[in-house]
Amino acid sequence: MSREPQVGGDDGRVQASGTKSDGGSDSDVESAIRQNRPALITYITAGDPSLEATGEYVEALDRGGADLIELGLPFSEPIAEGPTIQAAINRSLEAGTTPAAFFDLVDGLDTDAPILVMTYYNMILQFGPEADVRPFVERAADVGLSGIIVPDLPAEEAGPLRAACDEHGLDLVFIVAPTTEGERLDRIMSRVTGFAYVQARLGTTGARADVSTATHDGLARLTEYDVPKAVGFGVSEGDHAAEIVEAGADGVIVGSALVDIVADHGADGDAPAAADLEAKARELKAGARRGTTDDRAEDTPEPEQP
Amino acid sequence: MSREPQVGGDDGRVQASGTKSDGGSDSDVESAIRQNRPALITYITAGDPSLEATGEYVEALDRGGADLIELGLPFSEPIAEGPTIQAAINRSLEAGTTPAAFFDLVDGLDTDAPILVMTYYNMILQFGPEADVRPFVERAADVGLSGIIVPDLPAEEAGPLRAACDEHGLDLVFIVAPTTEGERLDRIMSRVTGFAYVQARLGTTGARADVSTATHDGLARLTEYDVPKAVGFGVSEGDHAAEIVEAGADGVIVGSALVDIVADHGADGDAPAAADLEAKARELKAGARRGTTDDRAEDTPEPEQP
Amino acid sequence: STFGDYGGQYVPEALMPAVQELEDAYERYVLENEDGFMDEFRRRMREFGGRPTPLQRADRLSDRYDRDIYLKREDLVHGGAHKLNNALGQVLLAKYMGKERIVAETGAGQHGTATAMAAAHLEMPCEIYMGRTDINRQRPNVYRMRMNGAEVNPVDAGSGTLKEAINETMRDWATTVETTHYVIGSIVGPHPFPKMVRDFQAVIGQEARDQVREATGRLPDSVVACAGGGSNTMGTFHAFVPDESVALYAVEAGGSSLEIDADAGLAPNSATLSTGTDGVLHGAMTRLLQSDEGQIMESHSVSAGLDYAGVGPELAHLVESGRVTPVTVDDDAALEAFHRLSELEGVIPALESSHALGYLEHHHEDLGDLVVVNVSGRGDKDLETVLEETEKRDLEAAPDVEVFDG
Amino acid sequence: STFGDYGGQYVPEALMPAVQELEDAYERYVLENEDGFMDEFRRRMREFGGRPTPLQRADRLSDRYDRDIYLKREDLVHGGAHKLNNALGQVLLAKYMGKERIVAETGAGQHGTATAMAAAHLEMPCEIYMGRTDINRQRPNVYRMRMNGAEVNPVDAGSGTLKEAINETMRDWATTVETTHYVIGSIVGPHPFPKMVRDFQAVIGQEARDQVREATGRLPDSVVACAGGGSNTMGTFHAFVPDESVALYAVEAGGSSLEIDADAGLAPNSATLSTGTDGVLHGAMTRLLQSDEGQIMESHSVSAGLDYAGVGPELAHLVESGRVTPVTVDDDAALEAFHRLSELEGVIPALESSHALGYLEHHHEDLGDLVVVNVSGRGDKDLETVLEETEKRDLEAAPDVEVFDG
Repeated sequence: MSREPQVGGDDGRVQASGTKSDGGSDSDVESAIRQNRPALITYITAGDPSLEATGEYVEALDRGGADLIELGLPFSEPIAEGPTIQAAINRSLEAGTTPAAFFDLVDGLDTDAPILVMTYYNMILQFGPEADVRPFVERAADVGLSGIIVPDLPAEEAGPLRAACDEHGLDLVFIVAPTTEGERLDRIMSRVTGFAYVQARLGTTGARADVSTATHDGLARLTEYDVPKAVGFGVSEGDHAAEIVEAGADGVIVGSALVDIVADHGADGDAPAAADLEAKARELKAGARRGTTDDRAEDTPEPEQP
Repeated sequence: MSREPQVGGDDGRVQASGTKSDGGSDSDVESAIRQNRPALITYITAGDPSLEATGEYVEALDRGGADLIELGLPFSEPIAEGPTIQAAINRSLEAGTTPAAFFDLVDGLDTDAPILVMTYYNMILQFGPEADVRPFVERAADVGLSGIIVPDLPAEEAGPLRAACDEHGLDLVFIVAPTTEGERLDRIMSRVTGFAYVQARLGTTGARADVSTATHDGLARLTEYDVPKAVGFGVSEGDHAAEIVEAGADGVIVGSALVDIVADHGADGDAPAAADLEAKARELKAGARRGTTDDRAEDTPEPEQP
Repeated sequence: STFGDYGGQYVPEALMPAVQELEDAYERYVLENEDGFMDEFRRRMREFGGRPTPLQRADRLSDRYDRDIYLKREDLVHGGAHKLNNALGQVLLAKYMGKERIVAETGAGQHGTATAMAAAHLEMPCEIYMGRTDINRQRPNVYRMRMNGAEVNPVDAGSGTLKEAINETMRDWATTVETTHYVIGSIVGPHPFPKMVRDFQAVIGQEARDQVREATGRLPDSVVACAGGGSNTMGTFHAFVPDESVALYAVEAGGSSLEIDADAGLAPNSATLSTGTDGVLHGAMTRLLQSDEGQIMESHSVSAGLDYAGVGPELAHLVESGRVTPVTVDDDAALEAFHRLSELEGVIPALESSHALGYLEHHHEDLGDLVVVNVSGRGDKDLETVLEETEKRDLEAAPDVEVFDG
Repeated sequence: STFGDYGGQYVPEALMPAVQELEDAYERYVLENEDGFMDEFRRRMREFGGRPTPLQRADRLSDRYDRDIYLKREDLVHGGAHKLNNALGQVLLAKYMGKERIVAETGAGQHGTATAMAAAHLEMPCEIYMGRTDINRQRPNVYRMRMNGAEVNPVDAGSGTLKEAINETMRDWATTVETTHYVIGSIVGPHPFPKMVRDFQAVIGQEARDQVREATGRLPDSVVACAGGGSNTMGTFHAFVPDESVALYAVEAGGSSLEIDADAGLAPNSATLSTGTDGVLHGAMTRLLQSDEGQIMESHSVSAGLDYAGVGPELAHLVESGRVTPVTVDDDAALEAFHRLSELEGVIPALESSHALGYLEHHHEDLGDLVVVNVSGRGDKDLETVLEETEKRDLEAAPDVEVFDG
């Protein structure tokens, strides 16, 4: 995958340097969200069940309508993940996934959707010979990754990584939790680039049957910030996506529901989960769009739901 | 068994009130030792394997030449006994031996040798309705017992029992241990009646292969006391008896070696150990006599042994 | 050498010189602090044993019973029980006496482990007699004694429990008395043991009396301690005996019933003070569980440490004179109390001590406004027993512990 | 919030407000004694926990090594280890903060039992996460936690040991952070945990420093403590850090080898300070046992309590700055030391503490004339492990324990 901006995918989405509403220059990531609003952001764990399969799965999600793709680089101590993604990470580690092979995979991918890497801070620190974030960021930029998400790196500790990302033109996405408030919220929103990852509820990642009303409250207090907001943690169905977009999100993040599909198909055959992932992406994207429609109808009498 | 003194048994031994060398009146027990010197004192546990068998065994020992017979009245905590007599006591308790039945047995016995009861102090205390030694002593006198030996009653605590024995004309035998010295030795020797039970070595009862040189030392320091001395703890063969008598004892006490015979024959048949007990008593009595001969030959050249 | 009619020296003649030698040593070293014996003993109990132990207000029990409950925390002594107070004292005394070896009996293993620790600390060869049955049900304590370098001699006689172990230790002592000291484990045995063990244990009550006055400004209305042989009991009570306003409760093991089965030679309890009769056992005149004929009963309690058919002669005397009130708590109530203290106060008490706490539960209204309870030891040693016994009974206070793989 | 380059707050965003709330509470209650928090903490550690613990001269070790050896007896703290110092402090702090529930991780079970005791004592609902493997090999500690009323939640992930239990506890905390406090078990985790836990544990060194001066009139030449996560280590060292004449030795578990098997993801040791590299784990930048790629290793030690791939950031800093010397003692030497102290001094040490004692055996000549060793806990919990591991090795210091029926 090259870092050259591409314009026009097969579904007409726009990637790469677009134009911000305030006239500034958006990043690949931010553009992908703004221009495909409501955006679908998909997560799978790289190397589950193998890096070869991951390549196929990324392309399937891309075809299915994912506007951004997060790839998990597995770390042995995934403290922010629920059981589904923990299990995927373990499968990936058992398959021998390494950061070097991960980067090689990404380097060979050709997707419309920009790709972000999601990993824990220690993986970033250890890529070079010393504990230093720069070699990782440099390599990430080289292979065409557009951004980084680090579940165990709060804004307060992100100085070195923020600087390295800025130097290499990568977005650094921060998470906004239901407990994030006041000065800290301001600080995070002033440092985030790409999008704000809005955590729908407390706890770890994982598909859940309903979407919290906390989502609405969470988004309401973010309206004053200009950066795109995407909501994750617990989204598994098109209707969830619709609800979230209806609540004001610019994008919907789906992870565990996709990892479940990968897990269900196991390691038999040649990327056996690809078709199902593509279909799920389509369902979710459609759901998100439905939410937009509802959202725009916000001020009109509530329409009948099908 | 009646308490009436008897003169002249079938082996010519003399029982009961004899005449002391100082002209005083000896007890049954003391007479039996003095007049049959070197005396054989035998112990078995009453009720092992049954009181009926004990009756037969007592008579067998009497026939075999025992000059005094100690009968053990079993107590559940025989702290002064070694494994052999502990086991006999357990067999007796399991057979249901009670003090009342023990006294009934003794009451029916007819032996030339006076009989003593050997038991622990708590058995003596509990015979009556209150904790009191007198009912036991009274009943012991009634059934014709000649004396009492209490392994866990030192002279210092023996006041009440000494008084009760004196009242009922029973001897109270004390034990003299290798550790008994000085004032305590004087006190014990002044309070003992019947004979002094000289413990050949430290420890508990039990047959041993050799007889301690401590026996000689133990007897040497007792020569100044007039009361008869009998040596026990570890005597199992005629040669032991000879050695002990040679060392100056007036009598030899044999227990564990006899209890072993009872145990070997078990409870099968009608007092199956009787013949062996009688034979063993004969061997021991002969050994003791041999010691006397040797003793008397002390100043003459050592004779050839057969 | 007696407490009223109780006590004395009913031992085989071979032991009398040793008992008298000990009496002399007790008077010189313990009572008169000759050669600074008591100073060294107290220093070692401080530095090695962890004294003083705290007197802790039990906030949640105090709420529950609507009065001030204080716990004397003997569970915090090195080894996990008050037993070291005595074991260290006697092993040190044996050293002062020039003895070369010690022997001791043990039932549940608490006295044996305390003695083994003290012997290791003072570099004294040590052999512990323990019934075969007890060895097999108290393996961790056997391990601990062996780790401390003590020999553990199994006793196969009888039911293979404490009584038989005492008998066997006395036999050893009778054989080796010239070089050996017998470290008896409670306020039992011939004089001077009951007085000497009490004096070593009296630190419990001396500390508690000072501590309760410092904490509350006054003496307690009641002092409660469990009683088997009675060493923690007399240790706790001794300082309070002259305080006539302080009621003293000795809580015995009621077991499963207070009735005796004399034919079987079994007492399904260890309630010697409450139900026993006078007699002589293990060297002293005292109260005993015995048959009419004088045979000693097999006692029983869910707490192996209380499971003894005798009791210290001094306690027998204080009960006879009315100064100490004997009461009983049965197995069920003791188990409930074990769980209750564990859950409410974060202190897992020994099953022995749980009897004292069980009395508190059922009779706190009789105990006045300020109560001191002695927690004589910790319950870690009792976990397996408590789990087994709790399961048999379906007790409401008990937690479910089934978090293991099926 | 850092110690040189180590420390920090590397936690999920959801936890940041809680971490900052805790930071605020730490500053007010712990550092400034607001509402008398520290007074209450110290009082409860005295009355409930049994502090102060003694500093004991080890006479036989002193003879053996021809220098003065003093043992700081943290094995006498309620629960059997220094762990309560921290657990009680944090549970009390959670109460002051108005939290309604606590969670904690545990490996060998010592921190879990300490937390469960503290939670029972302070009437605070408590859940403990424990790896499935650890649950099955540490049953007595599971029982103790259940007896104290704590829930024990098995963690099936990974190898089912401490690392996974920490991960799972962090997940719980991230879900329930508004009402729940996470009682972390060592000087690890995000700021303020490393400082706060150290402050709660610093009483060890504060007491020891006063006690050694009182006993000998001077400061020791060396202070030796074992190091896993490092809470007993920093607790012991903290008061001595400014005393430049006092050498500080952190003894890590050398396990069976100091070589790492990176392919298998296994370090057959827990020698983080000695062999680890810088990285971020469980909320802090510190030294770690990790692969070149940054994956955390499965560590190993015969002592489950030292078996952790990280270490407190403050220790990492003190090692980097040269103030603390990291050394290692392997499984065999630790087992030998366990038996040695048990037999020579009558103190059965925790296997953790046995590492510190093992260092003394092999390097006492480097330690000067006056040495303080922290005995961080008692070894009762380790008996089964020690017996098994000893049997495998045929160690000369080990006693034969085969006194049971065949």
